Amino acid sequence: MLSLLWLIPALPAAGFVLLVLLNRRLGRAGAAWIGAGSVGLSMLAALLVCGSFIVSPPAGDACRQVLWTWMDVAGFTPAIGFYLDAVSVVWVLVITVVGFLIHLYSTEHMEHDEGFTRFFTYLNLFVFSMLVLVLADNLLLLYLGWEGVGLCSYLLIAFWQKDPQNVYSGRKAFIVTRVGDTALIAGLFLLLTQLGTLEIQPLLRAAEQTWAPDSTVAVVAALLILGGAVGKSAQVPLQTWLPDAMAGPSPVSALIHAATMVTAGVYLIARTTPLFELAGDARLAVALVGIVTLLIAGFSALVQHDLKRALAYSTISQIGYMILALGVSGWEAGVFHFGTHAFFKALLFLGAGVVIEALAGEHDIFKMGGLARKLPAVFVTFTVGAAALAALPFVTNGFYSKDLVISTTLGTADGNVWLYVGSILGAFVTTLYSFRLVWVVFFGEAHTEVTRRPRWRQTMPLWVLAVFSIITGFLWLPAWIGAFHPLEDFLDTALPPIEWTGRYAHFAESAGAAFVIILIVYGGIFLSYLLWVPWRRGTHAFAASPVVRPLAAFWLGGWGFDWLYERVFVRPVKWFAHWARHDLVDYVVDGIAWVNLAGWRTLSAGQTGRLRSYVAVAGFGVVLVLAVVVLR
Amino acid sequence: MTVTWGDLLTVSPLIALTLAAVAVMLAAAFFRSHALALGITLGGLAAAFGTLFVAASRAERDVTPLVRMDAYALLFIGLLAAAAAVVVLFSWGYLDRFRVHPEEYYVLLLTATLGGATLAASTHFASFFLGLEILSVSLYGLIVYAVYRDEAVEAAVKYLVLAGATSAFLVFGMALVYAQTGTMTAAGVSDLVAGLGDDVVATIGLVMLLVGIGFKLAVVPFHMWTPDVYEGAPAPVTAYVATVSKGAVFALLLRFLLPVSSDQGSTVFLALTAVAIASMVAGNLLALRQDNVKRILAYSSIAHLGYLLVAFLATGERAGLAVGFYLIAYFATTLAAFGVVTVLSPPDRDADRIDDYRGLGSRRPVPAAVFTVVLLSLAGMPLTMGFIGKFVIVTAGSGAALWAMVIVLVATSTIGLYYYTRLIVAMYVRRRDEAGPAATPLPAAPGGTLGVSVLGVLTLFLLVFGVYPQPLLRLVEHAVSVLPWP
Amino acid sequence: MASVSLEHALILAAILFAIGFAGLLTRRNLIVVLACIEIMLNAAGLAFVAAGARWGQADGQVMFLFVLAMAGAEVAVGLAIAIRFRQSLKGLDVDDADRMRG
Amino acid sequence: MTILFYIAAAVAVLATLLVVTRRNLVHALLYLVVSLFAVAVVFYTLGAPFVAALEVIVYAGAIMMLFVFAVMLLNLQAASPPRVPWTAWVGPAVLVGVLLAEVIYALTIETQPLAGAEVGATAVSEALYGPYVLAVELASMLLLAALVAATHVAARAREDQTAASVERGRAVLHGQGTASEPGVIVEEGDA
Repeated sequence: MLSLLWLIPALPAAGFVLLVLLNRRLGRAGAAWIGAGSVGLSMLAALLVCGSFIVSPPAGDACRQVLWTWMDVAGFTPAIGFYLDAVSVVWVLVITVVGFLIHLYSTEHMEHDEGFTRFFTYLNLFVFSMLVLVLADNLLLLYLGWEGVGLCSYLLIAFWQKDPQNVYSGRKAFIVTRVGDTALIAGLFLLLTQLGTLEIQPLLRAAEQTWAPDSTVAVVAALLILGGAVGKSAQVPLQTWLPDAMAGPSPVSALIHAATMVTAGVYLIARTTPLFELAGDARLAVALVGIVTLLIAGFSALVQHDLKRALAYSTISQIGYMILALGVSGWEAGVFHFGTHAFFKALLFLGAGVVIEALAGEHDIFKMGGLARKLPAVFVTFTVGAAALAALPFVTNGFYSKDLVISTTLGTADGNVWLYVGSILGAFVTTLYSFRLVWVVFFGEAHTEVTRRPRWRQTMPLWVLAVFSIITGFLWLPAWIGAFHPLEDFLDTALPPIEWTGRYAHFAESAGAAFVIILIVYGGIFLSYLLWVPWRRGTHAFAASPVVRPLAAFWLGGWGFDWLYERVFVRPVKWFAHWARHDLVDYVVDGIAWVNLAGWRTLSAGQTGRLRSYVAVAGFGVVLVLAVVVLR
Repeated sequence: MTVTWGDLLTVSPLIALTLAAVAVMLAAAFFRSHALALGITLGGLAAAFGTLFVAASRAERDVTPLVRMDAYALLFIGLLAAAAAVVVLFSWGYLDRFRVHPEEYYVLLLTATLGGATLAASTHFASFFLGLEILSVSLYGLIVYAVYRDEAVEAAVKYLVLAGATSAFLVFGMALVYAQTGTMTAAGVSDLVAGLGDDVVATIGLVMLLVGIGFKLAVVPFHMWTPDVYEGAPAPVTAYVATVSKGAVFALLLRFLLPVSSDQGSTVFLALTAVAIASMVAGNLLALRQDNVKRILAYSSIAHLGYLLVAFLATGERAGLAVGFYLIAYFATTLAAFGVVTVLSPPDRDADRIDDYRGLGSRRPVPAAVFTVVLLSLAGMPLTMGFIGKFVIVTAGSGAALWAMVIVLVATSTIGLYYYTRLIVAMYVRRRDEAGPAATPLPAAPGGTLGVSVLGVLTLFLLVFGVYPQPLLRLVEHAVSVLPWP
Repeated sequence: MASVSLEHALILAAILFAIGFAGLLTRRNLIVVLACIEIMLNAAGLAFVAAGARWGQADGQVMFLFVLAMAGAEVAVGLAIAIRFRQSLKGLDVDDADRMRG
Repeated sequence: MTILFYIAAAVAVLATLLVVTRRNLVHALLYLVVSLFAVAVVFYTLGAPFVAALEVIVYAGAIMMLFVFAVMLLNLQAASPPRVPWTAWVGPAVLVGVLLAEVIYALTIETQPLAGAEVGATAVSEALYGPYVLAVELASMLLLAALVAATHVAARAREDQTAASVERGRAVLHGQGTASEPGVIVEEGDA
């Protein structure tokens, strides 16, 4: 059964080729069948292969399948080969299952779009590239998939090209992630030149054998890989592209910019775990990137008006959790949170897609409202998703994974109190903004008429994802609930287990720590209810007021929260919102573009068309070189 | 020293090209026919290609001190002949619209290829110089072939004056080297380079010699003519200028100046480093917001020759492999790119404005798809030959620790991505202010079937060897292994 | 006979070469530009003859012959193009040939 | 002999300077002939009588003849560009001066003797038809290419003598005129 591994990426690839070749000869139905069908078959293949992998693990708990040797240059022989272990199993299952559901959803969501076939062409290419990325057995093939998903992301963000703003967003995504890609490519060459191979497993073994722990070269290599991950996974300081990426259709946001592609950075770090184990400083950097990102993005999410932008910031924030977990050596916790997040975040985006569709393209949450009765299916599933995002205790998968992540920030040797407190704060903010969406969108007065209701191809994926958003959490129960953790056992075959050796490990693992989170979550949900249901007007006034202090003092004075609230909450939010709006990173990108354009202008002006100036330039060059010759 | 029958067999590819040129000319004297000229030309090129195997079956040998027919020379002669054949196939439909007698065109194409082939096999200043001049003089005629076009005349004047002037530099440099060392052979020049030390006169000679080479390669600061000539020359000729003339000179560069890379502190090495970096930067920047497709390709070719110089400056056989493979990839992509321009060109001008390409994806899907693959390959996207080419260069460059150049290469490739995607976007994305296809739609170019099928073959070549480059890599490796690597 | 040193012959060649190059940079008349190229080529040929004389070999003179052939070829095509240039631009000013730029 | 070299060298330099500075085209070309004669003498003093003769016959004779033909053919005097002001010489003079200084400096670092033996026509011929025999064949192809190219351009140019015929040709190319047979359109314009 494992020999069918190649089929998993080959099927979407075949779908892509068919869609390209047949293009206009296919009707919408044909394109839908090929587009969604190829991914569906790929999902079946993935279930078969991964199922047999889980049931009867191959020797060494991994299987490798080499199709052919790509090239043989200077002793460097990258193979077109696939590698399946526990980590890639998790990703492959998520990609194919979520991918198929989103394809199905898209057949209805995009049915009146003139670019229907084009959409599925890109989407199939994306699934293929993503599968290549996670199945690659060498870093070069991985990079191939890495660039492929980047290209698809660009094409799909700019899918509605008639609006130049969308094209701009696509380009921004492409360019910003390119910054990370450059770091990654540099990292790959460093690894290649230092270790002589890019084949992942031999490379990691070689790194362990040749590099001393915390040696500079290991740290640099790990940091360069982190650079690539930061770009792709929209982490600080390269996070700015993701909110703009919401210009694409909602299924794209769900599949690419929530569930799969943006977690490629998490995958990359998890895949190169031994490298990061060698580099303590790099791990610290990973953790810092994670914690800073999750806080910044969390606060940003809190003040967004655009439904999809709010979800985008929450994605950034949740990936921040995954990265944070990796940074404190909670490798498996990061992977777990990836798995749960993929389901509930895809669910949220798909739900948002239905809502936006139902309201004829309205994105502003304050123009929605009262949708609970009109779109009950969406309401229920969206609430499940939001609850999972907020880590509602016991019944959602988000609770189990986030609890594990937060515990690791305290419980492992790399963890510390500050990271713990930060991640708790982040969890609190998460509950605020996730339920804010629920209250504002589904409760209160209706501001916009519902013009369209979803049919089964849209609601079915929502229900399935909602179910997954609940049950996948039970794959890894915390120790104080019971000893049921099949996922942990499975991941142990590929990743180092979490070692509870930190100073506060005992507390972190206990029910006490979970109790803190439970408290935070319930408190957050309750507070968000108060803020956006009964006190909504006050909250608005409060947020809008330029001089918050007197109002806040009067309004919240009796509670004693006013002072804390203003200092810890409003000001930083405003500051963060301001910061995020001005996008410091944009200036850097614009600056690079400006320098290039200035170079073009100068050089182009030199191309006068005049022969004599051409001769003069050549003569000047010769004189210069000869001067060096003579003077040396 | 006498030339034996065996020697003649060894140089039979060169003889085939010569005879074909004479045959086309004689045939045209009696019977003016485009098809006949095309047939003889293709036959001549096929004969040159076929006789490569005759030459290969004989032990590699020097025929007089002037030429050496080894695997290296044969590979490049084959490449040049194949490229010339592709240009000929593109020219068929193009010249048919051209309304001037096409026969001389084929004579000049064959003599130019002879010049290039001579360069590839050259081991002596005399064959170097003559090969270069045969190439140049034939190109003057080819560039100005559409004599009724003012741009063609302008381009030809620029090319002629600059080629003449740089040839003078070249000869002066050769004379200085000869005056200083008494040698004119490739081996002698290589020895000289290897033990150059601080021989100022010989270094000046080498630098002046490099002026002539640099002009043909169109690297900074000898690049200024490139966009004008590319724009003014007929599209198939531009393809020829961009590939055959550069490839032949690069083959020669490796043969004469191989040891330059062994001393990274020498003046010549530093000068070439500066040239490579300047070419990568200037070429990519100049193309940035250019609106003429031929000029974009001209500027990008400057950058690509910069990349090739990086490969040349890396040490060892890996560098040879990089040069050889990258050249083949560059040939295929460039030929296909100008092939697209050729196929789309209406009778009165070349399809070189970016506006001509707007909405091409829907009007002419096949050329548009080919152009997309070509541009992706030029940008170095994986699964195309361009990527493998860039990859072998970067491995060669980092293997020789040429970090500055490798970094510039990677950084400027990113700039390149901008204008390549700009073209792709122009072909597939319709702007909002644009009602239908291009405001002045390009008249349909008739008789492009042959050209389009050749384009298909080239695209397949780019993709197949992008996914499975192994056979080509082995071939190049075998060919460059005969050079005297340090 | 031997009292002329190689340097002086080469310096003469360099001077002639430089004058030709200066003319190339300055003059705008296409015919004069072609003449300047001839001067440069001739100077390079002179350098070759001098170099051949240093080694007492015929090779320098042989190379001069090839330079001569090349100069002839260059001038033949150059003047033909110059005739066409005059028709196209109504003059011989090479600075007028700047319609393609940028 | 030495003195002859220096006199000829001085004449060559002077004449060449005049070539590039004279405005009158015919004068400039005549100075070029003088310069070439002087270089021929230099060749003679360098022990190369064969190329000295060729310099006179081919360069000063044949190639210069081409120039004169071109001048006569086109009435170039009338088409000459405006006079070059002396300021235009400053930049090129500096650039070239530096170039020259570099080369001369390098050449005077060490002194090399000349072989001193005359290399006559026989030796040159033996070399030419010995090791250089392929080069001679290549040179013939070079001349062939030049011939074909020049013929093509010049023939077209002659046919297009008048601007009107060019315009007619264009009109036909753009499909406004009558195209009877592809390949001979431009000739048709003259007929």
